[in-house]
Amino acid sequence: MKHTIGTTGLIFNEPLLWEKGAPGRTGFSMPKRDVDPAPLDSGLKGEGPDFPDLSELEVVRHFTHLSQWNFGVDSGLYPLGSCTMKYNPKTNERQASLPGFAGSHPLLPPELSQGALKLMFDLQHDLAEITGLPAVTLQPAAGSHGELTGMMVIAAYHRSKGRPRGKVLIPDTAHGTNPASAALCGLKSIPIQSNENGILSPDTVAGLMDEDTAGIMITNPNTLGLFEENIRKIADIVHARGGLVYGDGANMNAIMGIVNVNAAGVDVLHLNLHKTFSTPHGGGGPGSGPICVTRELEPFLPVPRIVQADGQYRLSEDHPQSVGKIHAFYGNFGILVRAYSYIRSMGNELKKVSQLAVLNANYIKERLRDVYHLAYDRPCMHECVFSDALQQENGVATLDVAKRLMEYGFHPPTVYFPLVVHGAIMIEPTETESKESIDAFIDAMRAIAREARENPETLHEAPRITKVRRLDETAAARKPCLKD
Amino acid sequence: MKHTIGTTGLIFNEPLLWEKGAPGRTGFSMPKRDVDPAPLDSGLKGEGPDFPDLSELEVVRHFTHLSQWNFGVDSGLYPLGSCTMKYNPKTNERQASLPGFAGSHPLLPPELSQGALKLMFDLQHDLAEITGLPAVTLQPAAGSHGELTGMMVIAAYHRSKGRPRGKVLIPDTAHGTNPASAALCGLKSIPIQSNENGILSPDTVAGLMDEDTAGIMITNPNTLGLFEENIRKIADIVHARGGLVYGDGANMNAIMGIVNVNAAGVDVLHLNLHKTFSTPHGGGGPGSGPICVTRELEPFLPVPRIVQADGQYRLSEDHPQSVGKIHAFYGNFGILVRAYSYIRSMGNELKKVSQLAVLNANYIKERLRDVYHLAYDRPCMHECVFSDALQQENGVATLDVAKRLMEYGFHPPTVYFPLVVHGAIMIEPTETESKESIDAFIDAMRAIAREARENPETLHEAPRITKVRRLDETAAARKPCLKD
Amino acid sequence: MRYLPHTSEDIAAMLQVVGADSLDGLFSTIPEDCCALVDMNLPEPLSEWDLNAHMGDLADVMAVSPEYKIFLGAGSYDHFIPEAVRQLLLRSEVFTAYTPYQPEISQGTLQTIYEYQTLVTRLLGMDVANASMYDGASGLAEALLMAIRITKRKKVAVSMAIHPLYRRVVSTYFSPTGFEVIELPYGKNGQTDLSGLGPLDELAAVAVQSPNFFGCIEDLQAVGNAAHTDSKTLFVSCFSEPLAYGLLKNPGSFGADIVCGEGQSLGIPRSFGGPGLGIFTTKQAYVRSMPGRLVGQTVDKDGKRGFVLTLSTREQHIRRERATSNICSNQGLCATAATMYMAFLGGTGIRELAALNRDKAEYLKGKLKQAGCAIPFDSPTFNEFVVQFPGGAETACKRLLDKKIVAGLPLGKYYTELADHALVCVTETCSKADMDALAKEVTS
Amino acid sequence: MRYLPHTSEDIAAMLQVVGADSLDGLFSTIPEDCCALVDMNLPEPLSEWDLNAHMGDLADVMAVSPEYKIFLGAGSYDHFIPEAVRQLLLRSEVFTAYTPYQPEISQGTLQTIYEYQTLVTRLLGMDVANASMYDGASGLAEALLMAIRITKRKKVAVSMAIHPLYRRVVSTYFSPTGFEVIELPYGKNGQTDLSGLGPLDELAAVAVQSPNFFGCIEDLQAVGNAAHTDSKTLFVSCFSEPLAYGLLKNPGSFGADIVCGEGQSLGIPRSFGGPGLGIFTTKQAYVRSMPGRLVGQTVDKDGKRGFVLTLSTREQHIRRERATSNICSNQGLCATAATMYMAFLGGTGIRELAALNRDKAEYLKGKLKQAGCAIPFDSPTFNEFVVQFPGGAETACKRLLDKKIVAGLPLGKYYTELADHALVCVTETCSKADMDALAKEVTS
Ligand SMILES: Cc1ncc(COP(=O)(O)O)c(C=O)c1O
Ligand SMILES: Cc1ncc(COP(=O)(O)O)c(C=O)c1O
Repeated sequence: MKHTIGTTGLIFNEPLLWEKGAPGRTGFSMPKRDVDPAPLDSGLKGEGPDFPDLSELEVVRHFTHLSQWNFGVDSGLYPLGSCTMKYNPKTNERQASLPGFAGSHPLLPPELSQGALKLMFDLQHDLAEITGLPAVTLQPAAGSHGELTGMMVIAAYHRSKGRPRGKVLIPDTAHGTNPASAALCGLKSIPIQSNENGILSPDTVAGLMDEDTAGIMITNPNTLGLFEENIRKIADIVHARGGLVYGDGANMNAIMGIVNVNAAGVDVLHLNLHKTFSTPHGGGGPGSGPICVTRELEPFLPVPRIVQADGQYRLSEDHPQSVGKIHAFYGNFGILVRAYSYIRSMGNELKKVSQLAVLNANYIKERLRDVYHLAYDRPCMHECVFSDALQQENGVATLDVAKRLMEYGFHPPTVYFPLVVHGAIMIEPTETESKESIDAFIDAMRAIAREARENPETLHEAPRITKVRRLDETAAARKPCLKD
Repeated sequence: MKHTIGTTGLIFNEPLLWEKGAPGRTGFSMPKRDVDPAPLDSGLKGEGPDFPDLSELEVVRHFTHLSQWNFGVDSGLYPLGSCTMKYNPKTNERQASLPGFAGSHPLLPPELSQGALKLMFDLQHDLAEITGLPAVTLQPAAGSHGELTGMMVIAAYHRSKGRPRGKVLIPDTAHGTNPASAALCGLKSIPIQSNENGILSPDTVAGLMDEDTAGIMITNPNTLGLFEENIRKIADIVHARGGLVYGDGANMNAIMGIVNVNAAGVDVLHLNLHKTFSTPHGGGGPGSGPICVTRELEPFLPVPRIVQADGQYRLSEDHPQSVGKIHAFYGNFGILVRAYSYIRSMGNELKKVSQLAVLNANYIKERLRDVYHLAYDRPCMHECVFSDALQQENGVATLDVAKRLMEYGFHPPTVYFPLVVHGAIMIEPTETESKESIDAFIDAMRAIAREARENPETLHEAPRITKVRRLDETAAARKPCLKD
Repeated sequence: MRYLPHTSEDIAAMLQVVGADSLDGLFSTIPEDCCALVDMNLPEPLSEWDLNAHMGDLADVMAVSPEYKIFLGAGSYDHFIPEAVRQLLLRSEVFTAYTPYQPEISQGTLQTIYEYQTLVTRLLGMDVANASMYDGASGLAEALLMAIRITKRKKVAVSMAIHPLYRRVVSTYFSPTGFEVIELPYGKNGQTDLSGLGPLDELAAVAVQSPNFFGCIEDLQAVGNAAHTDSKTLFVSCFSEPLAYGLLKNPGSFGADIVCGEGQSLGIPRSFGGPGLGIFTTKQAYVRSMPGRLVGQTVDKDGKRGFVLTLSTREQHIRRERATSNICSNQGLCATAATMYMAFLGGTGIRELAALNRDKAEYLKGKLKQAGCAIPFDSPTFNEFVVQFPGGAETACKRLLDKKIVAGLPLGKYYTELADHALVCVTETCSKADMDALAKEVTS
Repeated sequence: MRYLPHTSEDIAAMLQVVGADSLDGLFSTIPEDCCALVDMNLPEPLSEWDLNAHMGDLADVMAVSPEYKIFLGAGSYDHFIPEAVRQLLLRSEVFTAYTPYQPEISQGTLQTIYEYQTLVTRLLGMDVANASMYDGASGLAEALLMAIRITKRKKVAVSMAIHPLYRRVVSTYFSPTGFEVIELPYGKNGQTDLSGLGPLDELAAVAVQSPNFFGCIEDLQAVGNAAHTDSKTLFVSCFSEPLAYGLLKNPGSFGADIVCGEGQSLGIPRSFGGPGLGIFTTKQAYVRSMPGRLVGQTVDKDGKRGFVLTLSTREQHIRRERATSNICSNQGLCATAATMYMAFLGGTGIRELAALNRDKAEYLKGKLKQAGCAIPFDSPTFNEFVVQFPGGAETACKRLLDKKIVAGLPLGKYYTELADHALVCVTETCSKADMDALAKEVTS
C-alpha cells in the first residue's frame, strides 16, 4: 500500500554495556566526602562488582539507541488483546514525580504522610464506585498478585467458616495466571469448558460445583472479548453451594459505569490499573492490581488498611481475620498516583471510555470478518478474536500475519491466546485510537490477507525491516545464555 | 565494515499535522470557565485560524515519529566544525525548568527576582574570568547578535571620540555573520587574505588599516582551526591607528584557561554559550551570545546592566553612553541558566575541557592525513580541516563523503566552509567524545576513502538508508513551497 | 569528571599519535604574550547534588505563582503549557541537534519548522513565515530595516503604542544607520492617532502593534488605509500577544505587508524574558527580502516528499555583507514548542482559549471599575488594559505586594503622562477568585 | 476530552458499520441484572491545571528532605539519582511498551533486561538472575517456595534479623500452604544466632539477610556452612540494601544458593514504598525451578545477535497451574532504571559510593556514642545501625520531629525487647552537618 505507516530509516547498532567504556571513567557525580574513611575488616571486603566504567554521554547514547529498537504506544497502534494498551497521559508522569510523592519514605509517621494516605483512601473509594464492590485494597503489585491476594481472601473466608476447600473452577478461556495463582493457595483447579458461544453455561458449572470447591474464577468480559451473560446465574449456583465468585477484572475497560460487578454476583475482583487506568507498562511492569470485595469479605483484606477519623488518615493493623501483608509496604504507590490522576481527569467520562473501547472493537470485528475467520460471531466487548483458519490453506499462520503487521507499522495483536481458539488473533484497539488510526490498521490487515493469498512468501519472510529479524527461540531455550 | 554503527530499522511515516485530525477533537485541557462571555464587536471578530483539531495522543505520536527522523548529539558523534557539538548535560535541563526560573516574569520588581539577577551577575563574572575581559553583557540572543552588539559598541566608541569610521577589516576565513553584522552597523567590510599558513600576517593588516577603519574582526582560533599567532602584533597595529579589535569567540572551546583574550589584544569578544558552554542547539536555537569587553568599552554596553549594592541586585539604566537595548528583556535567560550550571559543574576543569578538545582534534588530524588532503599542515586547535583534493580524481566530492558518513552512523562534519579551502571538510570532535568513539569515526572516514577509490558509486548513491535520500534543493529554491 | 571520558591511558596513547609530550605541549603555537598567566578564578566544581541545592536556593527566592498572584503581562504572558509539550521537547534527537544543514538526517526538525511556518501564516493571515527571529523586539527592528531595503527610503513611522522596549531595540538597531524613526502618538481612546501622519511619500513603513502595549485593539483597517495611501509604503503590524488572533481578525486580512512579534504566548515559559520566539511573516512578493531561515518542501531522489532549508542566498553564510540579515542561530526549539502547542490547542481550542482570556480580562475590568478605578482608554482590549489606581499606581502596587499580589506594571517609567496608571493582564490562569481578591484589595 | 478522539461523526459512522443504533446499543448482550443502575459517584473531571494544583496540595503535606532531615532506611533508602536516569526513563518507546512478546520490535527492552540480569549477577556473585519480582518481600517468599519445590521438604528456617515486613509477607504466602517457618533468633551482636539450628534434614532452606534488618553484616560463611551441613538444604541470602555489595564480599562467594532482595537502592525513588524492584538470583542448577521471566541471547534469521524471553515453559501462560510462579507483569521499568543507575555508577563508582555510605554511617555512630547513646550490637554494619536513645526511642524521635529531624525508626513495634531502640540510616545524602545536628539534638 502506498500509505504504509511503517518504513525504514537510520538507527544505530549498540554493543552491550561492558563492551564499551574504560576503567576509571564515570557517569556519576560522586558527592564530596566530608568524613574520614572508617576501617573495615578485610575479611568482609570484596573486590567490588565487575561493572564497566562509562561516561555520562556513553550511557545516554547507549539507552537512547536501545530505545529506538522498541515499539511503544507512542509509536503507534498497539492492539495487544487483553493488555489494554491505551494512551498513557503525560500529566500522570508529572504527578508521580512530584518530590512529595517520589521522595516520600513509607515508614514516616502517618502525620507526616497525610497526602499519600488521603490519595490512597480516595482511590479506594473511586475503585469501589467503579466496580460496585465496597471494600478495596491497593497492596497487590500486579493483576496476578491481585489474583493471589483474592484467592487467599477466599481461602481465609472458608477457613473462617471452619471448612477449608481444596478446589476451584477455572474456565478454559482463563489467563494462565488464574490457575497459577490458585495453585499458590493450594487450590486444585478444575477446568470448565466454555460453550459453543464462547461463554460458560450454568449447567456445566452446576455439574462441577460441590462442597469441596472454594468457588470459581471467572474473567468477565472473558478473553474472547465476550460478556459472560450467565454470570449472575452462575454466581447463584456457586453461592448456593457455599462457594465464592472471583472476578478477573483485567478487561474492566469494557464495562465501566455499565456493569455493577457486585450486582453480577462477583465477591472478589482484581483490577489492572496498568490496563484500564492508563498507567504505563514500562516494558513489563510495574503494574498495580488492587482487589475489590464485598462487605462480607472486607475483614480478610490485607493489612495495613487506611482508616480515616476526623479528617486524619492512619494505617490500621488491627484486623484479626486479615490474610496479612502481601507487599513489604503498600504496593506500587507510584502507579496508584498515576491511576488516581487518570480517574480525577476523567470522572464519569469513564463510562464513555468503555463505550468507545467497545465501539472500536466491534468496528474492527465487522470490517475484518470477511477476510479473517471470526472465532465467535457475537457482539464483542473491548476486543475481538479472529483466527488464521482462512489463511492456513495458503500455508500462512497467525505468526506470519503478526510479523508482517510490524512492517506495516503496527504492533501485532495478542496471538495464540486464548488457547480455545486455534491460531487466535486477539485484537484490542482501546478507546484512545481514532477512527483513522483504526481504519489504517484495518487496511493493513486486509492487505495482509490479500498477500496471504497472492504471495505468502512476503509473510513468511517478515519482518525484514526491523532491527533484527525472526529470532531463534528454540536455540535460546535449548542452551540458555542468560548473562555475559 | 562489520562494526558499522549505522544500520536500518523500523521507523514511521508521518503526515503533516493538517493531514490528520478531525474538527471537534482536542489535545488541550480547557480551563473551566468561571466568568460570563463578554460582548465583542463583530467587526473585530475573525473566523479563527485554520488549525487542525487533534487528540493528545495524535500529537504525541506525530512529534515522536518526527523526532526519530533526526540525528542529535545523543544519537552519535556530531563533528560539525565550528559548532562545538559537545554533550548537553541533562542536569542543565532540570535547572532551567525549575519553576522559580521558568515561571518568572522579567518585569517583576527586582526585590522579587534576586535569584535570577544574582545568577546573571555571577555568570558575567565567570565569563570575565574565562576571557580576561572584565565587563560583560548577557543580552545578545546568539553569536551573531553578539557580533552586532559588539560592532555597535565599537561604532559608539568611535562616535564618542568624535570620529566615526566607515570600514572594518575581515579575514577571508571569517564566518558569514561577521561581514553581515558589520554591514548592519553601516560598516563596509574590507576582506583580508590569510597567508600560506592559514593565518593573518601583520604586514597585510598594516597595509589595510587606516584612520577610517573602525578595526578588525578576527576569529581566534580561526575557522581553519588554527591559532592566529600574530594576534598581539595585529592588535598593536590596529590600536596604533586608533582602531579596535573584535574577537569572534565561537571557538573559545579550544583555549579556556590557556589564552587570556585581553592580553592577546582583543577589545570585544563574543562567546557562543550554545557551543563552548554546553547548552543545546535545539535544531537551530535558541543560543546566547554574551560579549565581553575591556574596561574602556564598558560604558557602551547595552542596558539594563546588573549592579550589586550590599548584597542586593538591581537593574541600572543609567549609562548615558550605552548603545541601548538589543533584546526586549535580558536575552535568553533560560540558556544562561544552563551555561551557569555547566560552569558551576566544571570550575577550573574548563581548562581540561580545552586541552582534551584540542587533543581529540589533533588525533583525528594525524590519523586521517594520509587518506585526506590536509589543508594546512600545522598543529590545530579544536578542529582540523581537510579537503576532497585526493578524492576528486575518482570523481568523489566532499558532499559524497558527508552523505556516506551518515550510513556509517555519524553526523557529517561541516562542509564547504571555510571558503578558502576548496571542498573543505571541517572536523570538530569536542572533548566529550571518547577515544573509542573517535577511533570508530576515523575507521569510517578511512573506509570511505577506500570506497572512493574502489567503488565511488556507493558514495554518489549515499545515503540510501535514511528516511529520505538526497533532496532536490534546486527545485526547492526555484519554486519555493514554504507552507501548505 | 562525568563529562570528560578520557582516561590517563587514553591521553597518553593519543598524545603519542599526535607527537606531543604533554597536554600543554598541544598549545605550542600560542605565543607567550597571549597566554593566561594565572588560573581562572572560578568557584570549586559542584557535584550534581550540590548544584541542585544551589540552583534550588536561587530559584526559590523568585516570586512566581501560585504563591504570588501575578497580573503582569506587558510582553510576557502566563499561559498554561501542557505537560506533553515539556516531555516531547526533551526528545533528544530534536533537542540536541544543530541547524538542519544535512536534511537527510534532519527531517524531524525540518518538517516541524515547515509546520510552524504554515500554522503562523494561518494564524496571522500572511503568505510566508520564516523559521524565527530572536524575539519580538529584534523582529520588529528587522521588519523596519526590511521595509527600508524594499522601498529604498530612510524614514519609518512607529506608533508610540508599540511596546516601549521594542521601540528601544528599534532605535538601537537604527542608531549606527542614518535611518529615522517618526513617532505616532496615541489618542484618548488608547489607539494610535494617525491624524499627524502627513505626506507618506518618504515613509518606508507605518508600524503599529495590535493589541497594542495598552492592550487596545488597533483599528488596523484605518492604519492599513493610511499606510497604503502611498503605494510604496509598507504597513507593518506587530504584536506581543498572538493568542489574540484566535479570536480577532488577523492583520493579513487588513492588508498588512509585514506582520511580526513575540510568540512566547504560544507554549513557551516566560523564563525571565527569554528564550522567546520572534515570529516574522510577510507577503509572497517580499519573500526574497526577508531575513532569517526558510524551510521549503521538495522531493528526494526517489520522489519522496521531504523538506530543506531554502532561499539561503538571502543569508549571511552565502551573501555575507549583502545578506538580508546577520541572523544565524535562531529560536528553533521555541518555534518547535509553539508548533506543538498550536497542535494540541487546535483551531477549536485556540478560539475558545482566546475568548476565555478576553472574557476574564473584561470581568476584572468591570470589577475594578466598580472598585473605583478609572479605565482611561475606552477602545476594546484583549487580555490587558490600563487602569488608574486610586492613590497612584506605584503606591497601590507596592501595597498589594504585601498581599503577594503583583497588580500590574506601573506605567510612569514608560509614559510620564501615565504616572499613576498601571497595565493589568489577565489570562486563563487567573481565577475569578484571584480577580475578586485583587478588586477587593485595591479599595481596602 | 483530550484522550478521547471520537467526534460525533466518527461515532455515527462506526455505529452504522457495527449495526448498533447507539452507544448503549453496543451492550445488548449484558443482562439487566448485571447493569449499573445509577451513575458512578465520582468527582467532576479536573482540568490538567486543576489536577496540578490538587496533586500539588497532596504532595506538599508530605515530609521530605531537604525540609526534613530523614535518617530512615529500614528497606527504603535515600540515594542520589542522576537526572539523566529520570530523563532516559521518559523515552516513550521503552516506557509505553508492554512485555517484549514480539522480540523484533522489543530489542531495546530485551537487551536492557539482559544487561540487568548480567549486572545483578555480577553484583551478587550468582549465576543467573530473572527479569525481576514485585519487591524484596515477595521475592523472599518465592525463594523459600522455590527451595521447598526443589527439596520437596516442608520447613524453612528464617532469621528473625530479616526485615520484619518481609517475614510477614512470607507468612502470608505460607498461610494457605501446609509449609512451616522456623524462626532463628538473633544474638547479642545483632547477627543471626545459628546455635539453635538443630538437625537440618527436614529443612528446605536456611534464610538470612545481610546486611540484616539491624544493619549488621551477617557471617555468611558461618551461615553457609551451617546450611550446607545437609547437602539438600538451600542457603538463601536476602538483602534490602544491595549497595552494600559495592564494598562487601558478595553472597555468591559464600556459596549462597538463592540471593534475593529489594533493589530500590539502585536508582529508584522511594515513592512511599513502591514501585521497587524484586531482585532474584540463583545458581545455574536451579534455573528451571526459578520464578519469573528470563531474557536470553540468541541469533536472528541472518545470524545477528538478538535477545528473547526464554525458558517460558516455567511460566504461568504455558504451564498454568504447574508454573514455578504466578507472576506475569513484573517491575520491568524499575529494572531498567537500576540498569541505567549501575551503568552511570560503574565499577569504580559503586565501590566509592558504598564506602562513602559506610564511612558516613560510622561517623554518625561515633558521634551518637559520644552523645551518650548506646549501640547495642557490636558486629560491623553498613549504612544502618541500631541505637538506644537516652530516654527511649519513641520520645526521642517525637522530640526531634519538632526540629524537623526524623531520627530513625523506633523498633518497639517490631521487636518488643528493643522498645527503646531505633534503627538509624545514613546514606551519601546526609551531610556531616546534618549528622552533627542530630547528635547535638539527641542530647539537648
Ligand atoms: C485476563 C488477564 N488476567 C490476568 C492478567 C495478569 O495481570 P498482570 O500481568 O498484571 O499480573 C492478565 C495480563 O495479561 C490478563 O490479561
Ligand atoms: C565562527 C562563528 N562565528 C559566528 C557564528 C554565529 O553564531 P550564532 O549561530 O550563534 O549566531 C558561528 C556559528 O556557526 C561561527 O561558527
